[in-house]
Amino acid sequence: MSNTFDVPAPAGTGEYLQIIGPDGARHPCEDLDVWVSDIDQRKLEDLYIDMACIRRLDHEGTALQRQGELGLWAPLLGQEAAQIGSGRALSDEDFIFPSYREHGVAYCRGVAPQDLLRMWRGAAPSGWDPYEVNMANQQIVIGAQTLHAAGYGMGLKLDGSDAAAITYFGDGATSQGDVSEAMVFAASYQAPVIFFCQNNHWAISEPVARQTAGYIADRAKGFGLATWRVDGNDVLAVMGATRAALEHVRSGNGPAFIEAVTYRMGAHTTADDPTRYRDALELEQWAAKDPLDRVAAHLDSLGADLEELKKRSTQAADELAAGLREAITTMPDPSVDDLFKNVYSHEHSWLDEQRDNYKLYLESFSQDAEVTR
Amino acid sequence: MSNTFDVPAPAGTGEYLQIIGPDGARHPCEDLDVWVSDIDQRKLEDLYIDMACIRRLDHEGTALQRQGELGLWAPLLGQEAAQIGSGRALSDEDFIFPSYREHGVAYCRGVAPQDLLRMWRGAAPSGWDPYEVNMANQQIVIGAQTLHAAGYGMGLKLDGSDAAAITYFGDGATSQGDVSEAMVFAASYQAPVIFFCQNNHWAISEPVARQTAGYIADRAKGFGLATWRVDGNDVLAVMGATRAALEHVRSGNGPAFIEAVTYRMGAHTTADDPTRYRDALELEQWAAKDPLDRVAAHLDSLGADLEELKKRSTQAADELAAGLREAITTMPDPSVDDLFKNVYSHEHSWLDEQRDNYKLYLESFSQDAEVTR
Amino acid sequence: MKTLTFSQALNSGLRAAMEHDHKVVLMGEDIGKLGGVFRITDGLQKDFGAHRVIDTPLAESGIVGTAIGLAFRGYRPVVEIQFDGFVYPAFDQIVSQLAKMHFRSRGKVKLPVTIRIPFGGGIGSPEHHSESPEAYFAHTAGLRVVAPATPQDAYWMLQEAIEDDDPVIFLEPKRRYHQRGEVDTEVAPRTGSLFKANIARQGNDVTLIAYGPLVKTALDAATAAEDEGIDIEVIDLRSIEPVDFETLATSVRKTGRVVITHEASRFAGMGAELAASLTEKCFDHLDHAPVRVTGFDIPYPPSKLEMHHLPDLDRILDGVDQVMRRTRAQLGEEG
Amino acid sequence: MKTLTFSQALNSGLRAAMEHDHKVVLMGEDIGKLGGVFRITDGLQKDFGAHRVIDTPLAESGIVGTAIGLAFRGYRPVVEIQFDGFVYPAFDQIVSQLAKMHFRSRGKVKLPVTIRIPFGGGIGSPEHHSESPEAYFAHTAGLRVVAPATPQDAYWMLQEAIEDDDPVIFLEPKRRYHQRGEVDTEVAPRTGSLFKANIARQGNDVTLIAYGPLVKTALDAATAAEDEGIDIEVIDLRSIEPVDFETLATSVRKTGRVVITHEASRFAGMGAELAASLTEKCFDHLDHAPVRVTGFDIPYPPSKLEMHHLPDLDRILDGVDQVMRRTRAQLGEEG
Ligand SMILES: Cc1ncc(C[n+]2csc(CCOP(=O)(O)OP(=O)(O)O)c2C)c(N)n1
Ligand SMILES: Cc1ncc(C[n+]2csc(CCOP(=O)(O)OP(=O)(O)O)c2C)c(N)n1
Ligand SMILES: [Mg+2]
Ligand SMILES: [Mg+2]
Repeated sequence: MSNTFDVPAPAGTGEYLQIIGPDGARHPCEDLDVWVSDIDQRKLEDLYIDMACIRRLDHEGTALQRQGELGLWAPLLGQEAAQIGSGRALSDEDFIFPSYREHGVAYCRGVAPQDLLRMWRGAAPSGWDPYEVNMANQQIVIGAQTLHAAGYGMGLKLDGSDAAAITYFGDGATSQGDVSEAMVFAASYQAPVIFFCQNNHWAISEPVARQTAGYIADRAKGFGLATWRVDGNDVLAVMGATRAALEHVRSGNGPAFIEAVTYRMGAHTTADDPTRYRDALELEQWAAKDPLDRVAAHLDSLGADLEELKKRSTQAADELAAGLREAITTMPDPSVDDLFKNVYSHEHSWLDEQRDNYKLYLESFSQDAEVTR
Repeated sequence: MSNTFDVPAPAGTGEYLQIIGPDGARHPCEDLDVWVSDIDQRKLEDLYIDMACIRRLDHEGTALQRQGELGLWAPLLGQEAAQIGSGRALSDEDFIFPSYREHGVAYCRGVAPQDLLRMWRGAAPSGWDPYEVNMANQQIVIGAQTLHAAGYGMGLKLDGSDAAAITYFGDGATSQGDVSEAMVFAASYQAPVIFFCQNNHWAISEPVARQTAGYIADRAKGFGLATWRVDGNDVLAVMGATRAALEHVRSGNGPAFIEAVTYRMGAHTTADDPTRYRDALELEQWAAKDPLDRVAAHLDSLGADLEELKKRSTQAADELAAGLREAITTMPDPSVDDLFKNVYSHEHSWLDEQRDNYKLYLESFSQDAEVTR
Repeated sequence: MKTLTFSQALNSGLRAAMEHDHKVVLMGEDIGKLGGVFRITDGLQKDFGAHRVIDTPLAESGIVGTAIGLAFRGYRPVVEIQFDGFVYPAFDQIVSQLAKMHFRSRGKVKLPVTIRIPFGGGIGSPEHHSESPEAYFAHTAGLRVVAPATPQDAYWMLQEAIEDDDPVIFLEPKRRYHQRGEVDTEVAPRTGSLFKANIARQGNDVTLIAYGPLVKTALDAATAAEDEGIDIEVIDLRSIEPVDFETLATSVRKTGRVVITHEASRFAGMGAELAASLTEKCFDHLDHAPVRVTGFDIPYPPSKLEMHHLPDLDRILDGVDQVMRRTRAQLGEEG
Repeated sequence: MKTLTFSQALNSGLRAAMEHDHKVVLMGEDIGKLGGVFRITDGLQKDFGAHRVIDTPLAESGIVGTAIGLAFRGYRPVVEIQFDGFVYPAFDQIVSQLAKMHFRSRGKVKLPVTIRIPFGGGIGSPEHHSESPEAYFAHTAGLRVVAPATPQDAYWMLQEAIEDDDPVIFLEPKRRYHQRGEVDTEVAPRTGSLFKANIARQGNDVTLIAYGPLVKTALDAATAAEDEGIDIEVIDLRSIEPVDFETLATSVRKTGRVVITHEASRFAGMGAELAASLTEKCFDHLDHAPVRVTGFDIPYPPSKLEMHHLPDLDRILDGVDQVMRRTRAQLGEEG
């Protein structure tokens, strides 16, 4: 059997910027240290709590799906540092165009629990009001949102705004033409856009090596983008790179690209069975690089009261979890009206007629109760 | 008036590989000399004649359009070295996926005059039999053919063939998602594919700087392709790079990319008026880099009999031109049958009915001659 | 009142829209210095600047996708697709993003993007330059699709499309770009009838429905039929989605006979929807099944054959004969 | 005879096609080790190798475009699009390249590419996972479009689609993947009836036309109607382009009444074409205008609302009542 089209051997994780190593040791990082010099012990503890919270959020998502409360869930387990590090670097005015896995980023934006779960429950096509939290709704079509970010960035530039647009996408997404085109547009107009790629090494069952022969970050350089490749499990490195990139794009230097090298510890979604396609060994290796453990180890080395920290973080996570459960139990089911509403923003003779007819049809069941089938 | 979205200043032509300079002087070129060491004076003269022939071909195309014999023509003026240098480097087994401007490459393949003009005359959707000349028909949708080349290259690899696939496209095309995806696929499968970009500096009215902030060749590097950036007006440099790239891909080292830096001296097509958007000065500068003149000057410096060469080339070009004119005058108009033929390769109940009905309708005019409208 | 060509009317409409609302920006390939390959945006970049008349990289998905982003930011982008056949790379952004964002965001996000597409054949061009893609868009919930047929309509309909808060596919009959007509520039925007059909000619025997480039052909056919004593009502659809079925059905109930014509392929084209819906709405009034006179179910043919593919006066009249249940032979006898 | 699920039947069909012709290669996202998200290609990479069951980068235009290139080289690629809603990025390659290459090359280039698309709703998924895009493809000249409705048909139709020298869009009713049925593996390939409709149930009062996922629903409706004394003929279209109008028209001339059902939106959907064509062909036999029972003209709704959107037994019977010119009230009196 020829192996002509076997996936090339993985290119390896290669060089990336790191501040806190897997063992919790802090390394000097010329490029990024300056960007996180304000993060003292207290602030680092907050970041830890954030990560603990979204890990719990994720856990609840999976549990709710198992209990039949959600139709589907896309776990973020393992990507906490990538999402909190970047999410906490943004200002409120920055506008986010996510994919479907950025629950952690939505958490940073203060998205309400019901709004977070609505789509996953199948109760609505999406959750929150994008303009309330400056974050677009989840995007399922791989890569499509990157162009929206590029366009939004063009608008920011036209407005002379200080804000930035940031878009999240995965390693698999880098193969989509839309993502390349988004880089072309952002570069052509020198728009303030950050392309944030969470390279979690897998696109469902396909390893990143199927998508690219080299490093993803180098792809972006070829499009003329300023590029950072960071340890995506290191919350400080991610935050530093995001702040550096924000400064870069806010200063009118054109778009930036961040490759956060991380790992999808869970299934692709609750509908997926990763044991069919990947090694337990790989999982173990990455478990040793856990984003939370390393911050705890580092805080420990700083003399922090870990026990107290874990208590605080458990409490915060418990509250969050309670909110999610409350949200699910109180979420109203959508009504027939929601079917026809918001397809258009105003009158549409044809659809309005359809809606009226369907309502009459439904009424015919209740009115002529004697007519049963 | 803000200039926010003005096209950034052109990135300049930058560094590229060159063997024969615009003045005809030959420079040592470490990377490419070895690939053209067999090109003696006689062979260089042949290349000159080839270029003269396709310049004449192009001239005839424009003339025939003006005379109403063709509906449209896309001039290649200025791009003779790019097309002859690459076209003459290929072996017969290599398969070509062109855009619409590669008349010179088609000429290298021995495409018959009628087949070359058929599409431009509006007599058929395309010209030649791709399998007779190992060259796909003209492609009008920008960038679409690059994916076909990537797939063909995958097939070559599966077959264990020594042949390569090569695809031609322009600077503007590099913005299309399809072209990026083609590089992704070719790299992922390490397929023997050459991406040949004629950077003629314009996509209709848009300068190359609108498409890319950096060099096109660097874009390809980011996708992991072996890359050559050459003086596209230097027939030897183009031939050398194409041969080097062919060797690279034939050896199983994966895809290659050539950026041939050249210039579109004419209009985009006969329907275009370039004086609306570009400087006469720029044209002059590029006229001084003419691909034919420099070869003539170089041959002169080698002591060639230029007068005899020009006589030979004029004669060859005259013959070609006569063939084209003959082709046009003898080309049959398509028939109603051609409307319905080849939509499908076999029976299609619905379309067959349509065809029959339309024929009956047409017959009704001739039969009931008295019924006129 | 001025006499303008169709293209000039569009150019004036764009200018008026840009003056009226500074959030209106134009995007497309070659629309700046060149003024577009059809010169519809001629002079606008010079007058409004490169930040409002934006030459884009050569990538249609990119154009529509960034237009969506600009609309997210409060802009009102008007996109030019250079030719009909080049809209397909943008299909995903149009169908899965532009059309669905309002629904997806539960009404929070409005995307008032207008996509101008020169459409249809008859200009002697090679492949991909003469397509009629309207059915693809009409079948896509969330889009509105309109096509003007005269310079006057081009002028005000374009402005209304731009002012509409929903995404609008704006189809321009490119072979009529040079057609001249009277344009009253006081007539717009907001005549409020963008989605109303126009009875272009009153008649009692047959309802002939057309839109875009074939409205003129339909009117010519009606004139020709007059000589044969057939009184045709010509309806210019103007809006392809939503269709103004009220106006159509009223006419069909009067005439009892329908002919529908368009350049697009017939199978699963707009003619099918019009025929099916009007049959549903007017079955008991119909003397004959609605007849469709359309392009064939073939790729757009090379220019030397396009006159066969495009419905012309004779083919439309042949359709009229069918609904009148007159054979050509009978016609010979009568005539 | 074996009892197989729909998915197993497809898997067996693919296996048979690959054994029959070594030029058959499969391409798609996650079709290798994972066996596809629906496991249709389960085990095939293991048995045939990574050079014949090719996991692709995540780019649909790339998948279809390279499949075209492979077909140029003599291969017979079978492409899996992971979900219906993800076919649109490939639309340009399908519509402008795949569909037109044979015509463009004047018959020289054949592109025997099969594009498998799990389509339709009813599986409780979020956006883009439940679309019915058949009308887009049916309207595109140069493509053939088919949809099996049973495991048996899945088995042989897939093999015939792969053997066909034209590009075929092969739509798989994903909510029926788990449905079991008898499959005779001797029945294929080349029964020669890929483009023939199947009379799934004979009847005299109403012709009920369905395809893909709704054939089962239509048969259930016919059974229910029997109790009310209505004798429904159910026709499974099998081929959406070309449609086997001969079989349909014969049935309609017999029954005089037509109901058409599909999940796709109604406006400019396949139902329109079927209604319009059958009205043309059978006008004088029709007792009532053809009635369409379809999805609404909305983006596919969230899963908690999808049961409203999808035609079900009751809505189909309501359509039957309409063509029988029976109101629900009358029914009450009669019944
Ligand atoms: C256009 C498109 N094609 C296919 C899919 C199906 N799909 C959903 S997620 C996914 C993998 C995405 O991988 P990646 O971009 O790495 O993101 P991750 O899931 O790892 O966060 C695929 C193929 C899709 N959603 N959209
Ligand atoms: C998808 C698509 N969009 C737009 C066009 C219209 N168009 C034809 S040629 C052209 C410019 C192409 O520029 P480039 O790629 O540099 O090639 P060149 O014409 O310079 O050889 C454009 C925009 C097209 N043919 N296809
Ligand atoms: Mg991933
Ligand atoms: Mg160019």
